[in-house]
Amino acid sequence: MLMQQLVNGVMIGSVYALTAMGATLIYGILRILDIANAAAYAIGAYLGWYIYSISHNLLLAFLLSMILTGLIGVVIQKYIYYPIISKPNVIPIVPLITSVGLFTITGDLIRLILGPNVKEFGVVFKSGAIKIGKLIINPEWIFIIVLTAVLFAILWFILNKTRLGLAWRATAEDSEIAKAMGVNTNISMALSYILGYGFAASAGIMVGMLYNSISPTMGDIPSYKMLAIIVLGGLGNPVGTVVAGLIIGLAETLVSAYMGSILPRDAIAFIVLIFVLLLKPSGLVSKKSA
Amino acid sequence: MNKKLKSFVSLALAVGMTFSLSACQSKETAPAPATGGTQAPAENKDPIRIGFFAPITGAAAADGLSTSNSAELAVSIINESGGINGRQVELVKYDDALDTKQAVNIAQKLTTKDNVVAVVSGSYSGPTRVAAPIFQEAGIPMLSGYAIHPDVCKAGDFIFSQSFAGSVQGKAGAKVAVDMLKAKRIAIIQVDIDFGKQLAESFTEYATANGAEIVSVDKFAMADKEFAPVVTKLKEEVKPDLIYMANYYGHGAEIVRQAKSMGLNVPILGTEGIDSFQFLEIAKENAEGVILTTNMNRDSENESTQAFIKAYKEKYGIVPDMVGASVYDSFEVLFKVIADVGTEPTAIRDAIKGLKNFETVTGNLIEYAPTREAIKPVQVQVIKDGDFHYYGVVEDTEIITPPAAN
Amino acid sequence: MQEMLRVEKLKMHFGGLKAIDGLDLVVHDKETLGIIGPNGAGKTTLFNCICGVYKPTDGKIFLKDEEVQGKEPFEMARKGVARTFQISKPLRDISILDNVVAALGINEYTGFGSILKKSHKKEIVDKALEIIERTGLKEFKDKKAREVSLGYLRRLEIARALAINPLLIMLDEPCAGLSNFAINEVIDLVMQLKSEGKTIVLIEHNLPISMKVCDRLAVLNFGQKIAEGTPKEIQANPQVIEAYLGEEDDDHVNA
Amino acid sequence: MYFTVVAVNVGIFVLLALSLNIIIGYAGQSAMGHAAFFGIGAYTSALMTSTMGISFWISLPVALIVTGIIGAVLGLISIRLKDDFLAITTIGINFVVVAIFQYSEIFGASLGMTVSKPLFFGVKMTAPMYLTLIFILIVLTCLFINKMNKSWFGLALASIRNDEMAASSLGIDVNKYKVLAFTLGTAIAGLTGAVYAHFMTFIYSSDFAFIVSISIISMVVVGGIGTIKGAIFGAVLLGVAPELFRFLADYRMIVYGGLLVLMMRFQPQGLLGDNSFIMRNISKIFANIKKQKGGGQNAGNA
Repeated sequence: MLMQQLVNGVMIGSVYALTAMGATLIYGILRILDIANAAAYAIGAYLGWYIYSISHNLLLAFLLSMILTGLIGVVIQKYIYYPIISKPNVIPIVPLITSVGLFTITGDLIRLILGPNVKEFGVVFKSGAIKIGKLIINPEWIFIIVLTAVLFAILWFILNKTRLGLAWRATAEDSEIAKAMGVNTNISMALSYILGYGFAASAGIMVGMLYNSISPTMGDIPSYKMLAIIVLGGLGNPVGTVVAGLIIGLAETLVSAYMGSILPRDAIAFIVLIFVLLLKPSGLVSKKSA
Repeated sequence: MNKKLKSFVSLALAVGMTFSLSACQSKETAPAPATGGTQAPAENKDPIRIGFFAPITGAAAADGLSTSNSAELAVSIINESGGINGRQVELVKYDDALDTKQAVNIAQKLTTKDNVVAVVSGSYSGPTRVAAPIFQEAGIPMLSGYAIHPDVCKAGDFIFSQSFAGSVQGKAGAKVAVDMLKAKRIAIIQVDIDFGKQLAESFTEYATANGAEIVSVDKFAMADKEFAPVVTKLKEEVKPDLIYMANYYGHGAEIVRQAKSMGLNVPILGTEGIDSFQFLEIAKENAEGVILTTNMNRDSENESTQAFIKAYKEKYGIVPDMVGASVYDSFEVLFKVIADVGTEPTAIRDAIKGLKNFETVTGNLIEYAPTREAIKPVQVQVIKDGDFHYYGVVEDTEIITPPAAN
Repeated sequence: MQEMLRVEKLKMHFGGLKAIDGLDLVVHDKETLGIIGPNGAGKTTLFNCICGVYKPTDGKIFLKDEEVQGKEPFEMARKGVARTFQISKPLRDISILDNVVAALGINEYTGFGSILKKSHKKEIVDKALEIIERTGLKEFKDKKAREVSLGYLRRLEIARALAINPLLIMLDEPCAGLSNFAINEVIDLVMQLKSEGKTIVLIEHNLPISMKVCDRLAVLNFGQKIAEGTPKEIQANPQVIEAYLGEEDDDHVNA
Repeated sequence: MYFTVVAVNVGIFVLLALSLNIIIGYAGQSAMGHAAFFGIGAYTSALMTSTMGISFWISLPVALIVTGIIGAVLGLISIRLKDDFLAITTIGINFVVVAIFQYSEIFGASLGMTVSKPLFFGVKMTAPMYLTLIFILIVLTCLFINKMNKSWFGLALASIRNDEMAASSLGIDVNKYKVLAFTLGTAIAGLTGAVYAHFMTFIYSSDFAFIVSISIISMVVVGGIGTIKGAIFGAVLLGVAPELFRFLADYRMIVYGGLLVLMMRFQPQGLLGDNSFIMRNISKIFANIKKQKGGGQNAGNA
């Protein structure tokens, strides 16, 4: 049973890592705790569902939904976040409240347009569960782990091996200096939102497929659990986010499997977080080792 | 100087707020009659106002929509048929957003400003529970559609529950498990809110008293979606011969899906919480064979049941679920008693208390128990060919009568 | 001459970086000691150790014979060590007057009890106004700190330092980033303090200024003291010229 | 009666906003889990009155003190975390506290707690009495905060908010004052919780969830952080908004969210903050009045 539970934990952890990846990127570059990233997750899931239902092409659903959601991200970044964070003397809570407002609007907009009911996602893997000895692995899980790995690799490559990554890191350090260095910070920020919201969209689709359901409130839990994960991971560090996602996924699974229902799952994530922060106030993986 | 001004302004604001509000209040309450339409002459043609609140926005919006659909449907049907004794019915509908603070405001508005003669709650236990004492104090009857918190009806003799008590359904479920399905080792998975807790407790009580063993209890939060760890544990360690799910359709669908993919092939018994087309839609073929206790028999010969399902489908394009049916029931009860005794709230209350063997869309409402919870047979349904079908019914008096107030 | 401050074998290491490595230093009562040295020599780190911001890795610090290393910054302030910051740290969203009043409250910050004590009593405000007058901030007294220019913020820092009625004033590059005019004004202010018999430690990058203001100079490099003496002696010291003045020239070339 | 009840609800938010303002507005610490302390006060007093049978009036100060102590302890724990780390940790505290309410039988666990209506000289407390009580508490809190602002304590918080290093160079024990600010803010929230529990007569763990903390923070920021009038104005505005927007029915939450975004986009300093649109106009009007008055006097002299 332990092996199966570890597999379960890794799978849940990958979902968390995937979900938090977009928000991590945005935090890493713009220092915004963007709860609205969970709105992108819901929008992405709905767009993916819609595109899939008319085209029956999963790849197209993923790509188109990621691009469209990313573009929504750019618009939000350009017309809402950027003007806010570029004002002098703005306290950090202001963008956070803005993101809460955006999140509220999105959830309700989806509800008004498509109704509050849960919708079936409708992608079913024909292969059924894969059995390795006593281990049972669902095809969706493999898909999720692969997708997480691929997106993580893309992100790592961009951050460390491309000019764009350099521009992002410069923007993260100091956008004024980055500008002086000839970095086009506008484009750099826009791209970070395309990727950040695009990642969230892919996570939304993935989770929609995993549970075969999407609903207007599907972003509620990711909205705060994401925060726990990116902070646990050291704020804005993709490696840390993956590690943190896995830790929380495993902790939740093992606690519910071996200790019974001592605490609700949400609390477990935050207890892990508080515990780690007390030992290591800058998160699991601090910025330097990125 | 500046600081003085600041404190002055703030104080003025606070004072202003209170005074403007209390001023409004005196204006409002003075001319309004104590309760609406009570002393009205027999020829009164004013509409009869019935209050209704549900979580139309927020986390429970799906149930809010379902119940609010039912409420509108009930009112439009009665009005099309000429209203009650020639008077039209007007629905005063509010959204509580699943927030107790808003529910208190709404209850206060319904009782003091809207002049409703009775109220139906289409909301969860929290909002219904805080609203109940306000209606009790105002002397306006409230029927709670499906909120089964034991304290709702304890608010007083104006408060009724249209659903059977949680303990009734839990016991009925246990009877199904032990008698019909011959289960000996039962695992419980429960959502950790009043609904899950009450059902699981009474289920356990009855099942253990009748020879079955509860081999595990797993609780999870309302918003949880991930059941792989629990299903793995049940399959590899606990090995039950039946799973009792005291939870809602989202959870239920994921549990049956996981059970199927992990190869955990034991009977699964659900509750009214999974009585929704949404359960069928998400769980698909994995839902086949799941049995549940609920209030509406889809295969009923009862004319009004079939008529309700048909009318609901025609108007909204979806099939009604358990919460919708319960709220529809509540309105039917109100229409019936108002037609019999008029709109005086105390008379309405007495008439509800005296109601016996009233045919509703969820079957025969035998009567209201002294605890003012509805006594009616518990329907047992099975999911076959992607729909709910008749499996059995629990009618034993000792099971469906809620225990006296404790 | 009496000793005001004595630093003994002070070490401050950050991981592998030895910011200060076995430093001895004495500040006498009523003298003005200049600390000079190239960037990264450990000047500001020394200040931070003395003021309690850093806990030294090793070594001792005495303030008038009392061992004070490892004390908290607020304790050092209450013991009479006032400092200014290289990057000035005004209390931005309150007025210049309130900034100075806040410093005058040094012995009033006792905890919950301080809720009951009014801060802007007449004698306090008068005292603050007197300090503001002395530091040439009178016309800005009601302006918020974020609204005044850097030159005045430096004066504000000195004003706050004075307000805590210090035994020792530690000024960390009070002239950095200022125009020549503003520099002269700040120098005048320091000279005035000096003439009143205050004990001052001054970090100043600009050699002519240190030479003019200080009684003695200590030269740091790589966390160690490489020379100490009167400005004249220092000017003639070949080691200093190599380590410090030479580098300064390089800077100019590079720029 | 409806307005009285709405006013009590709004008043509760006013107290919460005022108390949170001590921590985030005056001391500048991003505490995001205020609802947890609101809940601790509510459950503490509910436990006292409804389980132990102690008078409501005794439970009020006890809730204040107990919550303050818990606030101080949690403040001590999280003191070394800064900014976003502190923010998320306090969010975490909120979740954990709600989980404790949800899982402890002593707090009614998932059934919540039924709270008995308190008596005031033998009479059951009515909504107008609650309104009076809340009003008195608001006035006392305002007077207290006003007193605090004029004291060394207030100056210490202002210093910490602006620059912790500068504050400590002025002899201020930064950590101690941060914990004290936490203690004060959470204690008042606890007191508010005690009133809330008895007014609602039923409390449940999710009444104190993170989303409630977010509403309180929004109130403080929308009104104008760090001012008494801002906290009151924000709480009144956002507190009545759900009722005010009822006519919008289904669009209510969208409008609410939209207002939040627009306000943050165009008035991030809050509606009554420094140099906000409203305050600029108010000060203009005041300036005009002054001028006119001055002019009038001159005319009189002439």
